[in-house]
Amino acid sequence: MAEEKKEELIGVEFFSKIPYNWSMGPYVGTVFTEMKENKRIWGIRCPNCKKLLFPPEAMCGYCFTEFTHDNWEEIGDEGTVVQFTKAGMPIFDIRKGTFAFSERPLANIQFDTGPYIMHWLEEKDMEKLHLGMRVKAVWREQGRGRGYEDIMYFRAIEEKK
Amino acid sequence: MPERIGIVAVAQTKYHPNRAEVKEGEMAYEAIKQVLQETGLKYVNDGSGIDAAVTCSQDFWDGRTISSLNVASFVGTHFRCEEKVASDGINAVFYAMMHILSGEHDTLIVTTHCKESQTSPSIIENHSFEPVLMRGLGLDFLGAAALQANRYMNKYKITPEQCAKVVVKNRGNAKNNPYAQAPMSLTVKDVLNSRMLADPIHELDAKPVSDGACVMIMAREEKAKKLCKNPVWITGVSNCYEAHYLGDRDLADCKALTKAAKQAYKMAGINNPLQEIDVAEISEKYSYEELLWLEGLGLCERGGGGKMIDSGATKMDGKLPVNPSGGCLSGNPTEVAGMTRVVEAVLQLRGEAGSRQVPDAKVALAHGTTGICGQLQTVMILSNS
Amino acid sequence: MTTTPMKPTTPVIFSGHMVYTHKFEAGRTGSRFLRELRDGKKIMGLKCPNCNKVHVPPRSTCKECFSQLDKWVEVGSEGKLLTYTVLRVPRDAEKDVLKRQLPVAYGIIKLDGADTGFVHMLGEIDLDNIKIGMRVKAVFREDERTGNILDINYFKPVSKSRKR
Amino acid sequence: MANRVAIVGVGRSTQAARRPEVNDAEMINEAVRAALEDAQIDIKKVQAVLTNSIDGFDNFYLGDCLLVDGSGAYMKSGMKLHTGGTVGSTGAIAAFNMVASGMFDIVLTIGHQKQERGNSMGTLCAAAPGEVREYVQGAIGAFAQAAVEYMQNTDAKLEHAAMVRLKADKNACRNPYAHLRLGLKSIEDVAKSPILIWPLRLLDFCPQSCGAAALIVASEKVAKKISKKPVWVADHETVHELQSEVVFGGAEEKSQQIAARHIYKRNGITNPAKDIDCFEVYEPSSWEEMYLYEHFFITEHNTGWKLIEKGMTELEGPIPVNPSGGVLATNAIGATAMLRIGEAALQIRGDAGEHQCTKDIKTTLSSGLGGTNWTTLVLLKRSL
Repeated sequence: MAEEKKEELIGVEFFSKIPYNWSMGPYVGTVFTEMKENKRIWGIRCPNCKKLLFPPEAMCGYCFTEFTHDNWEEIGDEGTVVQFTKAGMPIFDIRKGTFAFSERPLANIQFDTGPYIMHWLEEKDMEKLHLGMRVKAVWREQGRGRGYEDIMYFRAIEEKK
Repeated sequence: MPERIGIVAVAQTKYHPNRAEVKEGEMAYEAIKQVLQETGLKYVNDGSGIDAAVTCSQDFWDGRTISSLNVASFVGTHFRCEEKVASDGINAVFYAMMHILSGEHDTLIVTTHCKESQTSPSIIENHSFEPVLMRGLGLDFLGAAALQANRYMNKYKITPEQCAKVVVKNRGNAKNNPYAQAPMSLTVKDVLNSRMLADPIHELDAKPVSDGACVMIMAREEKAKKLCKNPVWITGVSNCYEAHYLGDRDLADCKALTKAAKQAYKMAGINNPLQEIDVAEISEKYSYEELLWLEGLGLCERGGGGKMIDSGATKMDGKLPVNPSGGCLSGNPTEVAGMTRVVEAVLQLRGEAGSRQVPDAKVALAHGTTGICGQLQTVMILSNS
Repeated sequence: MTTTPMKPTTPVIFSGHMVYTHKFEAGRTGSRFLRELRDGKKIMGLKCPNCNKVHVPPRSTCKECFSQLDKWVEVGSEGKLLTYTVLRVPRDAEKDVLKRQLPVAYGIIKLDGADTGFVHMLGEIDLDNIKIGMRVKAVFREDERTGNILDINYFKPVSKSRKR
Repeated sequence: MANRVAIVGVGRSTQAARRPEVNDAEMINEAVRAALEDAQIDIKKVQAVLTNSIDGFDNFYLGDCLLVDGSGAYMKSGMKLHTGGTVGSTGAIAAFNMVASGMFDIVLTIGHQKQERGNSMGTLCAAAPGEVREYVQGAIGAFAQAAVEYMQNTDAKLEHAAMVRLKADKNACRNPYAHLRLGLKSIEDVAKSPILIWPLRLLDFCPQSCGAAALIVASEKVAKKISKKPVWVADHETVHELQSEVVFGGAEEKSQQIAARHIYKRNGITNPAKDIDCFEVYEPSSWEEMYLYEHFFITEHNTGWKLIEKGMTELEGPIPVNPSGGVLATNAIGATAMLRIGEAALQIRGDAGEHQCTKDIKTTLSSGLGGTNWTTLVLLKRSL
């Protein structure tokens, strides 16, 4: 009925901000410490199925063997861009509860040694980017022990000859 | 029920106020590793090992949208089956039992984990209240439990001393439990002198913030007998929802627990629970709850919770030892509390409860609650014969 | 280089937040209840035609007999206190959501004419001798009511003089 | 399965971008009442109620306890199941298991979600661990990557994705419970939709809806007593997967193929296109539907696009896929995977109304997708 239409419907708003202190544990903790102190990226080579896992866990989820501290292997910080996207619209950032334009393109980068990492690209102009371009991590001067955030972005480097 | 489901291996981590040195998955793996070593089972698809996994965790506690991803690698989910129950851990055991009985798989690993210390329990608990009509009041489980405590204690004249006796008993029992988080030698006066959180609940009347995980392996009867020499059988189980709005319930009563207990007893063939049950592990997040849940479970008459604790019947040498493990009051995380009760019941029935062992226990009761003032009640009867 | 990486000496903690702004729709039933609080300072309930119970706060399904409720009833803004508690220590939920000066008293009130309890705050009350069964009365906010459960500020004791 | 299980009631609430006239409990109640009406039983006969959804979108902790009034679970057994996008099908499979176990005769299972409330993108990104969340922008990037790969491996063009979207909209316009009913006439209409991330257009991606679905599952003896047209649950399969960088597409076999092989082998299905009459698949993007044609072995590798080009999967076609309009038209994520099962059951009973397939449907396969490329499959039959 017409009366129905103008019935005022009410919504109750809540701003919910839940704090978390996630522990990185011994394995990812080691990776974060190394990134902060020595600007190096490590992964774990599963002794059984030979997968190079990054970020590492206490156990290989593919063949269920447990890792020890001598399975570490350096990953290096160079790789090729497998896929990149520049979100045209603002993205909701659940860490802050706000919408924000990502000023840099986000790339899925495969390290030369095999594992992948999602991170920012330095180059903002999409035309200058192409699939398969080679990139290298640009490290923050003083690492803050927050892992991937200790890398500012990945910068294009010349192709391998 | 023609076929029975057996629990063949159990393990739990030492409950701790702040496991800051491990990730959630690695904490769960501490317990998972023990059951894998004990049974020698592997995650294989040929039916000779663990066929699938049932996990139990909450996205709010882990701070991650699909929180079973935290244990995915440790329970062998790659190209295999896994289902997550998002209620208290005891409900994951209940579901895993039905999963096996349905014939889909024969052997399951069932895990639960929760790190309360990494976040704010009060804010998360506030998210369980109906948003339009209750959430704005800023209540959490403590406030709601205090409303229930006052109502229950007022109606049946339960005294704060009687509630304090529960804490003295359970925290004392915890001294015999190497996994317990906070064993304490207390007197009633100590409890009543501890800081008042919300009338009538003192600090020691409430369960502490806790991190931990527990795990078990369950299998069909014929396979369970092959996997271990003393499997523990689940002979009766049921659960039931109460109303959500606190105003809809008589908080001095627990109808849902009474109904769940009746159904579980009927299934297990128990006519007189107080006589036939040798040991009980009850989820008491607050001291008054042990008394109220005893009434709901039919282990004493309505309003007789106070007299029951006074009589000492629930002490280790009493008629029906309750919470030899120290219960939730000596430290269990929210999600894990219910499954810890089942794990402790299994240890009692296998005679592996060490210095907290109830001599020749044959039938045990495990109980778990989910939600505000124990809205979802789960009762499980286990036996070793 | 196969030098082994440095193990963390102290636990590596990555702290962060999950932040949401959510708008929960009260629906037609809930909105009517909130509008009546805001505009008429009235507390409404829904009566179940089948089991004659008046649900306050109102919900559109009777959980006992699952019939749909649409018979609105106004209930009194006075009632009997079924139970209460006084929050003495700061709790994050209270701090974030309610933001009131501690200690805060909560109560469940059986309003005259209602068959279910109504969960709300207590105010203008001697926190140390709140008695179950005492009569209390709703005190509405006078300044800005926005159609929210907090349009009722709190329930205060009804003075002894007016015997019923 | 130990005991036979049948679906005796299917309930759906209307779906829309926003449902401000109902709160969560009332929205669920719509689906529950529809299911009870469909099964011709009273709520008192239901012995257990499963209330399933994703906590992040609801912003409810212990949503099943909160919604007891609407779900009818008061003073009944039940719990909450919770896996990613597959939550609706996991909830249904849990109900099948509870009945097959012999412990329950009638179980009501509900999948619901109100996505009007918060920002779904944030909750989807929160599936990544906390320390990585800055570098995650939802699943859309992964779908775009898979689409690019598909075009490289096959002769599929943007037009083929548009054909998939056109089919979805044609079917959705015949489904009063669908959310997006746009009345698209041609591929050009689809081409007008803006590119989100090349080659994905806005229309190529599933919407965010509010809605609920409910199924009533009964044991054999109860089903035969109360239902004239019980739909039998022949089999179900759940396959999860660890996060891989190439989330969708990619060369080697993933959970979709593995789940399909398992369920086909157990049920003697050698030629899915012939043995299964109708598919209700969970396709978050138009390109994913073409992949699923291949991953569920309806057609050979790299030829999914030919099926849509020849109109084989239309509602009137020989291999109807998503006669309900699918996920491209309706996506209340908690209910979506359960709707695939409910819609398939209605097709078998011939009760799908306007969007009933022309051919006679005796066997259906419903799929669920979620988590890090997890797959659930449910095989339904008119008679076992």
